[in-house]
Amino acid sequence: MPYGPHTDADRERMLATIGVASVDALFEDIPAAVRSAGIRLPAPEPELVLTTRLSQLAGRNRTDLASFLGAGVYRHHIPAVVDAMLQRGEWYTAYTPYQPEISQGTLQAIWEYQSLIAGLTGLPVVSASHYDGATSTAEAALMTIRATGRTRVLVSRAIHRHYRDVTRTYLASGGHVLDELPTLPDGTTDLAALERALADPAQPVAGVILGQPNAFGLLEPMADAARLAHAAGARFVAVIEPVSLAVLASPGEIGADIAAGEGQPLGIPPQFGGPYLGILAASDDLVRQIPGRLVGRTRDLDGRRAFVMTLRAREQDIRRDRAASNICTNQALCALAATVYLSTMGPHGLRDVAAGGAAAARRLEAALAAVGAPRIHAAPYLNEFAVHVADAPRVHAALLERGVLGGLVLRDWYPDDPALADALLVCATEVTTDEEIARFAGALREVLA
Amino acid sequence: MPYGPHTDADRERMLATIGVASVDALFEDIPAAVRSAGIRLPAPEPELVLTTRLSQLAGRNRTDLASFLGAGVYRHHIPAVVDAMLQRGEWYTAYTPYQPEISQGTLQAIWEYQSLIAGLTGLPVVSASHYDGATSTAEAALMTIRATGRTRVLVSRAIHRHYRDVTRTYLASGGHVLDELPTLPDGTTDLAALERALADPAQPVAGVILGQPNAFGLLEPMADAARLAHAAGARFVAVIEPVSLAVLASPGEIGADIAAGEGQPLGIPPQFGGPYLGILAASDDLVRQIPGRLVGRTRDLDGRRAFVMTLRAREQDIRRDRAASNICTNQALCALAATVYLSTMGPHGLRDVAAGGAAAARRLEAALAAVGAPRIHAAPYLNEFAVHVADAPRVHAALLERGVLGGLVLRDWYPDDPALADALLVCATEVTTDEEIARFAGALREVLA
Amino acid sequence: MSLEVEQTIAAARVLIPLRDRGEEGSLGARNAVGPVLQPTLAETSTPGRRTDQVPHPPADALDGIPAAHRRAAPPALPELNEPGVVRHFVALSKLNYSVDGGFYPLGSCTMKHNPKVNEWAARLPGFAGLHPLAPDALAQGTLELMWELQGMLAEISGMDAVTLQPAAGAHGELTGILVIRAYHEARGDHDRTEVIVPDSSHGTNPATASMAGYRTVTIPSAPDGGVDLDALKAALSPRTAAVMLTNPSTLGLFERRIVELLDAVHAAGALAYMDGANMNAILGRFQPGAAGFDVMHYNLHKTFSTPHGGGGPGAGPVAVRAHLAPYLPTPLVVREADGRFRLERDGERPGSIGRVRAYQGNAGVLVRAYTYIRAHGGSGLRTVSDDAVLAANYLRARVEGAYEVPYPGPCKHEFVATARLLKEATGVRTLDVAKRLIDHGFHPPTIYFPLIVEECLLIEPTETETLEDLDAFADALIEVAREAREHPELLHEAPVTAPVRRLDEATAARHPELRWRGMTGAETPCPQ
Amino acid sequence: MSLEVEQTIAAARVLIPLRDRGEEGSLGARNAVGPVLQPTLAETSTPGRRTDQVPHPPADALDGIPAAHRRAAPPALPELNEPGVVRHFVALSKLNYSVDGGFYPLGSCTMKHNPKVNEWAARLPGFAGLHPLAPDALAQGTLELMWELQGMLAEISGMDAVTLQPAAGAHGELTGILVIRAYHEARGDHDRTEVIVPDSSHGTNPATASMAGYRTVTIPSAPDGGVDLDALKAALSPRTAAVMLTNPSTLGLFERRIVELLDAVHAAGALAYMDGANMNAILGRFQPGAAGFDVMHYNLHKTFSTPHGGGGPGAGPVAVRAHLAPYLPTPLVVREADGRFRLERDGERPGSIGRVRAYQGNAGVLVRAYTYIRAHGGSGLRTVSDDAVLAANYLRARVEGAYEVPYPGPCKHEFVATARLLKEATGVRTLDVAKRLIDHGFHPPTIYFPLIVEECLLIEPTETETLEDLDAFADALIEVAREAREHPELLHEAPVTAPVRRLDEATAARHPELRWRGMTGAETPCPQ
Ligand SMILES: Cc1ncc(COP(=O)(O)O)c(C=O)c1O
Ligand SMILES: Cc1ncc(COP(=O)(O)O)c(C=O)c1O
Repeated sequence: MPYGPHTDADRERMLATIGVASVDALFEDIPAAVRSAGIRLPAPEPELVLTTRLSQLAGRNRTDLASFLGAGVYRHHIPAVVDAMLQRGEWYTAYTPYQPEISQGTLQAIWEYQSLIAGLTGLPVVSASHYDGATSTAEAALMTIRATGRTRVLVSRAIHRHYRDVTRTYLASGGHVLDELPTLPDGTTDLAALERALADPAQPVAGVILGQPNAFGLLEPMADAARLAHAAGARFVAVIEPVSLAVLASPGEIGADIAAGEGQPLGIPPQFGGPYLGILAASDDLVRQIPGRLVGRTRDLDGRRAFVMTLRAREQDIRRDRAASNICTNQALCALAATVYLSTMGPHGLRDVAAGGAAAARRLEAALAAVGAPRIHAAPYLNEFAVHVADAPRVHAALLERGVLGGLVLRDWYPDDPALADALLVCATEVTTDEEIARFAGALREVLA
Repeated sequence: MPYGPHTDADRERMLATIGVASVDALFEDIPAAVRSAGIRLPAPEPELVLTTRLSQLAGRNRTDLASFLGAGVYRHHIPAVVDAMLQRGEWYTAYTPYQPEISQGTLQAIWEYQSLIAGLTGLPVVSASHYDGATSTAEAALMTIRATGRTRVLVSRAIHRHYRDVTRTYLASGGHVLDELPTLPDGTTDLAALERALADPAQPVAGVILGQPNAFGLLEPMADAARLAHAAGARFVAVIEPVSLAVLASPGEIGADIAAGEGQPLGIPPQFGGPYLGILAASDDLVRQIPGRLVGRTRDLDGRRAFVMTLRAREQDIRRDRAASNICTNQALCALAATVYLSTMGPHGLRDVAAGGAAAARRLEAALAAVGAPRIHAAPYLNEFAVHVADAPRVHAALLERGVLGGLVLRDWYPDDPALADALLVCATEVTTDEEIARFAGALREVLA
Repeated sequence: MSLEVEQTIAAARVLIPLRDRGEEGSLGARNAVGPVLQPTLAETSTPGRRTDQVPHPPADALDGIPAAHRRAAPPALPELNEPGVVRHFVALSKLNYSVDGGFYPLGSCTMKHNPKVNEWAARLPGFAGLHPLAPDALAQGTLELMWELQGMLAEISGMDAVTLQPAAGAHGELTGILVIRAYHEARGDHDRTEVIVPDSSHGTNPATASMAGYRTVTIPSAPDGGVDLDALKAALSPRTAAVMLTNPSTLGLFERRIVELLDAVHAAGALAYMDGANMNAILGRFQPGAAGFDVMHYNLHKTFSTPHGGGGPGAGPVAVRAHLAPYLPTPLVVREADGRFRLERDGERPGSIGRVRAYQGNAGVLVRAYTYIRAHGGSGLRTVSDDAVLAANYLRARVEGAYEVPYPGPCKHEFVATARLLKEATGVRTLDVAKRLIDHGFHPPTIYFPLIVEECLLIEPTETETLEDLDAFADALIEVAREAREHPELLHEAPVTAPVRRLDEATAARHPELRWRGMTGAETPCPQ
Repeated sequence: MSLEVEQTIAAARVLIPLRDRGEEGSLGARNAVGPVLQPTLAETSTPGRRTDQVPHPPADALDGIPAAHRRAAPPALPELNEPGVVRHFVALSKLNYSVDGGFYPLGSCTMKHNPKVNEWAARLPGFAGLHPLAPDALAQGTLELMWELQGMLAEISGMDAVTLQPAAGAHGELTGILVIRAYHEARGDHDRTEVIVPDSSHGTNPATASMAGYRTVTIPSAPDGGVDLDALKAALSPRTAAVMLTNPSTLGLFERRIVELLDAVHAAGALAYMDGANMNAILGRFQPGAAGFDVMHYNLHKTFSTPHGGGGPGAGPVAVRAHLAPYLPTPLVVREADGRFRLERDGERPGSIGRVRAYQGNAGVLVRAYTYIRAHGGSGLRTVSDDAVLAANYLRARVEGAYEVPYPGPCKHEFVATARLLKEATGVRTLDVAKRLIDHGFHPPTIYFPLIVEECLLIEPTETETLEDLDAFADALIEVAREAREHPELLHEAPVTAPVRRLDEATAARHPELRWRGMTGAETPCPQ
């Protein structure tokens, strides 16, 4: 037993106190017919063997390419202080703060997280975290349904493919409808189509979901979309990328009711898909609709300021089948990472990250255009954009061989959109170097030649 | 300023309180003639730039070879728990425990270290740590001089080259004499020569220093040597390798007065030379001769058990020019690493490490002998030994090209010993794999062909 | 320590309140090494403080962004330098109880030791740095690990296929129930609109059923704590899509009539879902798939020691028998004939319920669980459960006199005790017992859960606590019962040694203060 | 908090002593999240407990070792499993004050913030995994870093050559003095047997001189805290090998007559050694080499933020002017014409004093210092000193009324205050003031050092403390002076809020208990 403390003597003493002869006796409540004789797994490994195995597995991944892949998950500088704080056992080996008297660390940290995300999004009610950006988007859609009593949600096609898929999965199970809004040739959502969809009296719309930046990295006319949604009695959901909020108009400013998004860029490594951080924020009037934990400020018997989980009647352990969501375990440690990250960067540091990415992306755009891969869309972008290359999948594969991960082949996400049949979605961030951009451009010139 | 908190406003407030107009005014005590205009260093780097630079530098080191190099520093499995504990700021950002009321963590940890090293060495008085094995050996030599009032120390030539050099440096400065003892053809120290040296009435000997295992990995007749030393009124110093003490007779058992040695194998990475851990342990009668900090157990005013630095009158801050040593800062954090390591391994785990290394070394011996590199010495060894290969420096270089670090070219340490002109000192530990041994043997066969 | 000394201490403390920029005097006392309440980040912020992390971009970096898209003022984030950040989060961490700090017998949560090698493994740059959309060729290490983990979790459950996607237990439940729905739909069985859930089930079970669009039918427990089989049979109907069973139950009891129960469920055409959050009790002793369950989820953050992180993240893989495999979410990890690994491609398994999250799972958590399973092997995992059950039964035997233990033994990994009689005798409630345990140095057990047992404590010791700690906890629990009789005020006042005393939760809920309101934007413009 | 509540707390605590296997009842009170005294490892040990780390070797692994060389019984080491290890060391850590936890104004120690990126850097596998005898070709990364660091430290000091070998300040001193000895010897100047040291110097200075075989000649300080130049001149003679000067001194004062002083030293044929442990005061403001010092050492664990580690490790590089370079210990790092880096080879610099330690230095510490210097650049380092000096003068101005500040300003990075008058007035000593500061939440300053100032406090705030923290500390110091007058018993009793109260140091020294005596060998034989 690698971690258990019990010696045979310990076990004997326990059995004697219990008054049974063997551990087997404690399993006699399992009917003999279904008792297992044991499981067939590889032999136990002492730590030395295990660490060798894991180093080898990790070494089989290739993370040394010049990467321009974003598509919802972004390479960023993570200050060393973030992991230094997270590695304290007081954080990661604690449970949900059900006993507030001995959990003020976690409780205040969540409250700080709520405050920081409120500061970023301009929306006052922030949940303690959701699984990821896709599920928080789906939960946002469900919120609009609960808030309006309507069952149809509109989502822009220029939203991350997975977010649309997951929202569809979540909505379909409750019998709700998710309709997609087309995009214009400039890559932004077709607001005329939105207006038409909202106008259908037979199918009143609960919520409208647009991304900022959208899935092509482009800036959407969010305020206009929000106005249209509100005029039709629908709620407006902004799917955001949190670093961009250092410089872009906040969901609060553009009039969104809800902001959802992926918090991974805030100090969390890519790690092949998670754990990440589902951000969910809403306006005050939705405080009882928001799913997930909320921490509030209060005082103790002696008047000391303290924090506690609150408005718990929305949650599954109290409300059971009438809960706002079934969420229980969330992504608290990732929220902590984001909290440490944001307090380290501050408003100006975060702006440097966003602006640094924008500057690098402009250099990337110029370099790719110069070798024959022009930008596809006309709308303004922040740090991610699509370029045209003939036979994109082949080009992408050929770039890999040259040590360049040339973004996302957009055909994979939009198989039926001819405008995107030969497009690569590429991104740059503050960590993208000029040398990497030159490598990309050089490799692309070769491949396209 | 990367880490300073002061804004210009803060500085203004401080200057106003002090009552000076500028920071420059605070430096007017430096005569103008010798005031510096500033220093020419590279520009400050934000953390992103810095981490990139450091990753590149670290990447320029090559640590991926199959390595059989030991010679005083050994590759071992370091349990993950060791660094997990060390990374707590409470340990590494604390100072020397001068205020015991708020330093019981460090104090008890040092006391535990003293207890564990006492358990390993069989010697009851253990200093809180020295710089490394070489300096603790030198301090041991000085202890024998202080304890006996004599000034001549004998050291076996089969001691780590650097340890002899450092001991010579330390002794020479005080005008003391260090003489070397020759070795026999079997690789162990010549005890007859020792007996002769001890018998010289003109030059009474303060201390005798032998290594176990010695610099060739061989086992010395320690008990006999200790008996000879004591018979001549000299003190006996055993230079030990701590992992080996899981299975080898302890310094206490063989009758040593002092044990010195390098604690690096106890959970400390090689890191190109340090920080390491100088172990120094002694018998009870030497308690006032031992240099460095000592922690003792006591009670507080309320009778709680507590720990405190003690017998401080030996130390430089109290005793000034009559101190036992000038040591102040030591290697406390490395001692903590050793303490966590030893409590994780326990007596049986440590034995597995020692025995695992011995087993691997025997396989290595057989594999090398089979390709024409037989062992040189006849004495028994634990996990390190010398093999004969013609033109050792060339062979060593050729092995490097084949991804094998074939130990130490002994000619570098013993340039004037013809018996060692064509010898490689190679070691194996519990982390040495059969695949690595096969790689070494295969490469050697090629090189020798 | 004498009482006088303690009074001196008290007096001394009263003299040294903590100074807090924001709300003067409200943070309690100063202390050099103990836990101290902290001002918030906002209160700690000073305009102009920072530690440079990234280069300043050129001044024209944002010229391409039209003004209409720009935010009016920098976001309301605090300004600190690194030392300020470190002090804040180190100080906050000291206010937390944790497994690294002590025994954490929180029932239903399996607060076992979190091995340090797991943390090391998850941080290996090859694992941590891998983009989730990286082409398969770049991801062979993680894919192999995931593929192996799918297989190991299938073996442990006795099931045939596993998805690693769900991010937590509840997420796994939703996934499993959607798979069940897809199964019925695919068979043209459209009228199944109900999910049956025992009243002892975890709250996520009924919440999941609702979320998936089902009506929840709750059935009572039998006096022995098991499912009331007659009630179950009565509730089963052609409308039943599934029965969700937590097994061992939240009472810590294995469902003894499991064979009969599964037969009844299947006879009704429904599927049997096992909430496997409590697998720590039965590893190598019971394989749900082999026994007849159709689908189950794991809580890797319980059974397989991935840390709870103060509330998450976790991972909730779902295992199914072969007939449900077509419906699992996409993508699974598959192994090619040539030994290479890849993610399923879009549309490759057309029956799939689709995605339940972005990308393919909380891979960082999966690395930890894989490491844990590999460290144990099959024999080790069985010992885990043996020791967990042994510890629970031992504690149960030790506290049985002092508290009522309503269900007959043996229990599995946890057991329910109740302070009902104590309350009748002394007015002391379970809440008071729990708070007083804090003064005795322990994290309290789960309380008032499951809801069906009055004044209950759900106690789960796990297999990684020493006999000394089990005894110390049992002693404390017994001592608290004695205190309840002799000094009930101690329990009403408790905790008195924690950083804060009991909280005003009512005001918190009535006037929610969910964020710092003082900051509206950074106080200084961003330097160009 | 009312006094009654505190008394309830006190009463409650008295009821819950910690149970300790070894020495019943002697560890104080239990507490769930605060610091709690711990049993020792030996007391925690249970025969048979372990967490497997390495494979069990074959049974015949040790057959080659003759019985005479084997130990009789397994060593007396404790047996714990990993959770036991974690709990022990986490709990112990909570008993420590640290820079990560708070203000640490320990004079002469420069307890500044330890940047987290330094820790990250030192742990990079390429750095941490490198064998110290690896051929140069395998070590180019660390060699380049060391070579650059040699250059940067030469520039900062205004010297010409640097050795990175010494493991600490005192080790650097020994190295520097041996270099001086070698210089005199090489010139045939054999009669220099004395080293002159001011009475305000750090204890390592005279101890070093002795260790190097010199006689120490102590000279007094002038009333202004500087060296008494007349006394120095009187002490200088043809027997003087060197003058060791801590500058700024341990009083926090820059040696104003430095030019005259250096002239006098050199005129006597002696060399001038600067103890550079206090360089944090003068970076970019004073370059000792340019000013005429011949040799100096750095304390990287002070000036360049490598952490103190509870007492070490550190690094004490030595910088010298060109005439001393031939004598530096070997090996230095050199750069070849082709840009490659290597260690000096044996005998390459025949005048070298030889080795002062094994291998080439505490490279792990050097990585951290390099990272720190690179983060700051030249301008940043100058700001470090500016802010450190500013903070010290600010604190000095703030506490000047409450305590006597014996030397006129400005001070450099630290200053001396004394409680002499307070003692006369109230009987309260500096020790009591220090202990009472603990109750106010602070680590005390260095006390009773330097030895030449009665009842002194040596206060060094460093540049990384916020103005709020400086103020809080000043307030506390002033408040303690007030308490000394109004409630002297509070100071005599202090600390009362620390994990332990004042210790019986006399008994500790009279009957040294330096180790656990209960264990004589492992209690179980090693399994084969
Ligand atoms: C029995 C049971 N089922 C389901 C869950 C839900 O798991 P999670 O919190 O991971 O969503 C839990 C955990 O709280 C549980 O104890
Ligand atoms: C002025 C001065 N010189 C020398 C030293 C000795 O340095 P170290 O402790 O690194 O040996 C110190 C540190 O304590 C010091 O403050």
